[in-house]
Parts: sequence; structure tokens; C-alpha cells
Amino acid sequence: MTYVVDLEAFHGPMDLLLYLIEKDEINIYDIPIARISDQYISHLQGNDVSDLDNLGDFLLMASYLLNLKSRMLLPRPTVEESTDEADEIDPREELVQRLLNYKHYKEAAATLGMIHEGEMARIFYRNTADEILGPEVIVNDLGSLLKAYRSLLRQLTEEEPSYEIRLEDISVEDKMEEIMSRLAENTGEMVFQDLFLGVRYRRETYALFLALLELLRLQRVVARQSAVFGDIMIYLRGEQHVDER
Amino acid sequence: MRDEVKAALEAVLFVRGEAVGLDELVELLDVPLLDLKVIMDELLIEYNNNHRGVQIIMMAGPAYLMCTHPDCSDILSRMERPVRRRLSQASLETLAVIAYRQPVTRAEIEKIRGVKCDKVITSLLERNLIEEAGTKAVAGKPMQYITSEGFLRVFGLTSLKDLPELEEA
Amino acid sequence: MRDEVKAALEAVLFVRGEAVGLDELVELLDVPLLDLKVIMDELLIEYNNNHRGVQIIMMAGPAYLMCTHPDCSDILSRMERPVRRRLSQASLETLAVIAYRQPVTRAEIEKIRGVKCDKVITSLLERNLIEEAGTKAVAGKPMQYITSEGFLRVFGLTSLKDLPELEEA
Repeated sequence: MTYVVDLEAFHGPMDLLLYLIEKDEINIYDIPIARISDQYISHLQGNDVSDLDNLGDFLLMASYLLNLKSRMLLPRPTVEESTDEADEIDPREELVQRLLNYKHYKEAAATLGMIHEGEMARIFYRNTADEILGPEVIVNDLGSLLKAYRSLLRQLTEEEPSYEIRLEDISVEDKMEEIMSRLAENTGEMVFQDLFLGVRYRRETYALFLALLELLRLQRVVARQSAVFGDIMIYLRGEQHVDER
Repeated sequence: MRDEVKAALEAVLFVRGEAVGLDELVELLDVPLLDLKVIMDELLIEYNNNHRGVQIIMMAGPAYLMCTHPDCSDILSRMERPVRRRLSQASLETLAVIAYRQPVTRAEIEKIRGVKCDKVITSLLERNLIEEAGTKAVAGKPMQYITSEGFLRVFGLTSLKDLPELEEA
Repeated sequence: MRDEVKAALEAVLFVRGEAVGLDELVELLDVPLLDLKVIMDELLIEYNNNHRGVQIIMMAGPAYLMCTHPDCSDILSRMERPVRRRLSQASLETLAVIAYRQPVTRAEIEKIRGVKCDKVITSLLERNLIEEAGTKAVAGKPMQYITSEGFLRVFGLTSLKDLPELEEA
């Protein structure tokens, strides 16, 4: 093969195809599909494409070209009523249109690049990056807001079943600290049930309960129930509350 | 007084670095519109009738933009400006499609370029070269994109009408 | 030639917007230092001997800075350039949750987003997009948030009823 071209240098399958056509000075309206698709595929084979995202795009075009090639090989179905040439659609027509369209914007991109680089006469705006800045104007529109919310809801429904896994960070030790500090805030005593106010997750309840048991074992708190079915009170130990009633 | 207003106009256009509307100038300088227009015309002549590196362009609105003269583009492009960074071919192609076809959806851009464009679009949005312009009224309501003010600045255009004409395919 | 160099000097100082060293100018314009110095002096006189809004200051180095004249500071201080900014994805998501579920507490927002939101909420409060709306009658009495008038303005809504309807998941 006389050509060794780095696929990475091409900005997609259209670019490569256009290169192959221009290299051989092929009439874009009469592309020899068999030859071009062979060349195209040998390009893919001769290259290590590291970017798999890109490879997908190139392969899609390859399969399109092969499909086109097979359609070109097959005899055209003869339509009974009309045999007008005009009625026959060249299977290559869509490809030609796409190529022309792409070429068009590729040229526009080149022009923009030249403008950007100052290779064409252009004006320059003053560099005002660190100018005194006034009030902030937010330029998001409603669409972006909606999109953000939608994707959030989608994530939410997908992740709901595994949601509690997130809460692995609840540690019994933290809960022990929490109980101690809450007791301290509540002048050293609190009702057992109040411990669980505002708790949303079962795991957190377990952690709190385990923490309480541990605090009892370490004798840092005392639990007392003055009557059957009465409130269980928890007291900070070593304070006046521990005195026998 | 006349000289003061002229100096003020000059200073405002210099500081802003982008087009300033006549309305805003009237409000800012607190000078009657007709007087301001006369003084602005004088300033325009002073700037533009001499061979200078800086010019003032009158744009639709009317609005006025102080910018460099196209004759100096050669030297200025050699100058390393902090914000100037080369745009990749992928960015340029995507920008070209958006610039000439706006508003346009991602799928439309991808159809033309034949490659995925999500990353390029995100980077153009972050660099403030394009912006979202509502959704298209088709199935899936895809977002449409247009070029931004920043695009005009970076490419030295005063409006989209300045885009080079393109021979249609 | 002399005029061209002068125009180029002017353009370079204009675009840069900060001090440019004489060395750099020599390199950029490819003109001998002594010639450049002479032309620069002419430009300085043109700028500074007239009552203008823009001046060129010579600084140590030497370096040159094009900037506004102090006489114009009054008008310029009235002119604040608004900063156009896009909200980050985090801000948008948080704002969206508040918009559709208001009033809502921080914990509720965090449950939906799965991440801490305190900083985002603070920034939304500072930007006047949301406001506090009393506490919720549960343990801990957490603060609840609602969207503000500013939110409606930014997103072009006349009321919350204008929010696009959503098929709730």
C-alpha cells in the first residue's frame, strides 16, 4: 500500500472518505463504491485505533459502505411500469449528499480557523478579562433547568433500590458521640424514643440502638424505666441525675 | 463640555470592549440623544478617517464598538494573548455547523460530521462559544444550540452577518 | 511604513489592555528599537496632548499601557459590565429540586441529589435565586427553601405555574 495514514489524523469517517476521494481525484458524483470501500476498510485494518468511541463511528461507516457495495453489485430491480432512468435512484445519492454537505462545513471550519488565527483580515476586540465586573447575569434557560431535574429523577429511580448502601458511613462510634452530646444538650437526660426522632433509615436506627447499648455497657449512661410501659429515660452518668430516687 | 463628552464616549467604548448601544450611552452620560449623536459622529470621523490601529464601528441598533483595524490582524495574531487558544479541528467543524445552521441540535451536527459530538459541544458550552437555545419541537425535545457573543469576540465578528459566505452544497 | 508601525503599536496596546514592554513590541513588530522608540514617542504625544478619554502611560521598563484618563473615572464607575455566567450543573440540579418541590429542606435536596448541598444552597441564596421560608415542623427544625422572585426573572417565568409540567417518576 502506498499510503500510510494515521487514522487519528482524521476527524471522523466523513473526513477519511473525503480524503480517499480527493486523493484519487474521483468524481464525487460517480464514486466507485467497491474500490472506495475496500480502501476505507484497509485503512481501518492498518490502524491501531486507541479511541474506541471514534472507532465505532468509523465502523458504522464501514458497514454502510459494504451495504452500499452489495446494493451496487446486485442487479437493479426492473420496475415493470416504468423503466425511465430518471425514476431509478442511485443508491450512492445519499452518500454523495452527505459528503458534499460535510465538505461544505469542513471548508467553513477551515475558514473559521484562518479567521481565528488572524490569517484573514479581522478585527480584535479588546481583552477585557479583568475589567471591573458588574452584576452577574445568569444565562441558563428553562430548558437546562428542566433537563437537570429530569436527569436527576431518572438517576433517582435507577438508584433507589441500592440507596441505603450510601449510608455505610454511619458508624456506631459516631452515634455514641451523638447520643452523648444530645444528652449534654438536654441537661443530661432524654426519653428513649426521642433518640430516634428524625431518623429516616433503618440502618441509622440500628446504629443508634447499638450505640446506646455500648454506652450502657461502658456505664457512660444509665437507662431507667419507672413503670411498666412507662417511658424509658436515659441519663448521663456521673451527674446528679444518677442519684437514687 | 463637548470635549468632555467626547472623551467620556471614548473611555466608555475603550473600557467596555464590546458593542455599546446608543441608548446606554445616553443614559450613562446623561446627554440628550441628538447632541450625543453629533459628538459621536465627530469621534467616528477622528478615529476612522486617519490611518489608525483602532477604529470605531457603528452597528445596528445603533451601537458602537471600538476594536482594532483589520489591517493590523497580522501582527495581532502573532501576539500571545492570555485568552487565545487554538481551537481543535473538531471544535472548528462543530462551530462551523452551529454558526451556519443555528439553531441546530446535536443529532443534526452529528449527522453532518459523522461522529459523536457530545464532548465537543460540552467544551464549546464551557468556553462560552455557544449557548443553548431552547428545545426543538420534535420527538425527544432535543436541545438546540446557537453561537454566543463570545463566539463573535473570539472570531472578530461584529455580527453573524460578518460570517464569510459559503457556497451552498 | 511609519504610519503602519504607529497603527500597529496602537492596536497592540489596545488589545492587550495591560502594560506591554518595549522589548516585546520590538520583537512583535520587527522594527529596530530606536525607530520604534521614536514612533512610540509620537504616539504618546498624539494621545496625551489632547483632551482624550484614553491615554498611553509610559512605565518603568520601559513598558506602555493604554488606559482611560482619570478625568473619566466618574462615568466609568457608573458603568458596570454585567457578567454573563452559566449556572453549574450542581446549582441547576439543586435549583430544579427546589423549584419543583418547594418548600424543601436541605436534607430533602441531598436525599434526591445524593450529595451534600450546603455550599450550593449558600451560593443560590447569595445569588438571590432562592430564599428561606421558615423551618419545617420536624425534629431539628430544619430550614426550608423556596425559589425567589429573582428566580422567576432569570428563567423568564411570570409565576411558578409557568414551570414546565413534569411527568413525575
